[in-house]
Amino acid sequence: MLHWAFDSLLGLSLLWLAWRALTSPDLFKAIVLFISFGLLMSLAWVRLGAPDVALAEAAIGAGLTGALLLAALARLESIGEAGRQKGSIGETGAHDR
Amino acid sequence: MTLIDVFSAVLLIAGGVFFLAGTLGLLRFPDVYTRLHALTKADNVGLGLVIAGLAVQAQSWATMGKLLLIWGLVLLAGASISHLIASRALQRGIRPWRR
Amino acid sequence: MQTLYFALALFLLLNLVAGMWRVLRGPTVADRMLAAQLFGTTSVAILLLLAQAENVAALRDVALVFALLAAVTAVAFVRRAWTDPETKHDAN
Amino acid sequence: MNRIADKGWSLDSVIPYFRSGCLRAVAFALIWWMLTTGAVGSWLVGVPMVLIATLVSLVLVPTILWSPSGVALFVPFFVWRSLYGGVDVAWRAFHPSLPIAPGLIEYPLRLSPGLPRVFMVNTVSLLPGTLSAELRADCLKVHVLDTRKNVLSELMVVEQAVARMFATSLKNAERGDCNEQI
Repeated sequence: MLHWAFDSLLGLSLLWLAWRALTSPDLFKAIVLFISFGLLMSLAWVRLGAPDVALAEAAIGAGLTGALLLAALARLESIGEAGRQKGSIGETGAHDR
Repeated sequence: MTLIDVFSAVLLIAGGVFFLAGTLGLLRFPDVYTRLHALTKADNVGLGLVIAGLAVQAQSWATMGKLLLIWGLVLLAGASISHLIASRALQRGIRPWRR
Repeated sequence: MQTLYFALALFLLLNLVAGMWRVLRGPTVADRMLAAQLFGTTSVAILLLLAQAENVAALRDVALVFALLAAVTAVAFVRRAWTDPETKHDAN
Repeated sequence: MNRIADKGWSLDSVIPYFRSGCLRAVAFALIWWMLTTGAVGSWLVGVPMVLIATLVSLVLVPTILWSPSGVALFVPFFVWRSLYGGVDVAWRAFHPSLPIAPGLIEYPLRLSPGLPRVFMVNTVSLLPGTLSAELRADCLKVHVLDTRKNVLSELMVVEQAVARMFATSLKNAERGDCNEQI
């Protein structure tokens, strides 16, 4: 019963996270959602009985790719800043305060 | 249930309460800095209690050591990250919330 | 004991899902990053509980990697993604 | 070992390296033992790794002064205070009216720069109600969860404990650098 609840909650939040990450217009939010997705995906691999895949998913999926995406976003923003005064690419994150 | 089981269960449940406090703090506190307070302290204490609860059940000394190593790493990472984020937030000019 | 481990793991997962609200809501980028940080710590606890419940020692290694990688992403965030000099959006 | 070779091989200059090298090798071996949970076969890789880690750490951070009694006093102090910190912040998060009054204060550091200072900054973030926000020159900006409490005396106690652990003395505080703008 508890296994069931745990697994279905995990699966549902994975689907929901994937959907939000794909549809989010705010790039930074999408990246953070992707990182959380990687963490939960790793938990899902654990539940599927594959700790080695979980290890790879945590290291590559959540950690490395997350860091690379963040660096890429910073690069995108600086290109956007240099190319124009006010535009659309650079407007992520901090904006909606 | 043996005495050790009861002791470990108490520690685990207390750890869960601290995790709940961390999440509540993250949701309720008004700005970045106060949320950092909630995260670093409540979560690290929560993880510490959970790890203590598991460590008293550990089969070997090495496993216990590994659990403590994980706690130490999370502690170190949490403290330095919260300092990094807070200092960068100050640099960026995010004002602390005042009542 | 097994039941307690699983119940607690489920409870922590619920906490994690509740923290998702902060990722969606913001308001600043740092808030979103903080929430991801919370996920890291919580998943470490969940993994350790599962390791004990199912008696799989390898899960402790996964937890160790989680503990290390939370730091990597957060440092990448502070050093790279949060460096643009304009402060006017946040300064109000 | 390059650093040692540069300075010449007098016995006096080698002995402290040798001592901290041995200590660190033991510490790294302990970590390896924990990581592999005591698997005997892993020492084939483990022994070279421990030696390499020791050499690299000696080149990067030559010597750290620390006192065992200071560490023995610091650990229970830290565990107790951080537990209290968790209870404190949990109570505030659970309380319906959210009893917080946050603010920034500046604390003039008396610790010597380098490792003791970094250690202090990290410790402060885990203690009740304080979060180190910015370290500049001799001044530590601390974000406080409740400004109605006396945080300064607490910080002084922490600083004293850290100084005792690293076997250094505190210099006199110069308030010139702090208090300029809050």
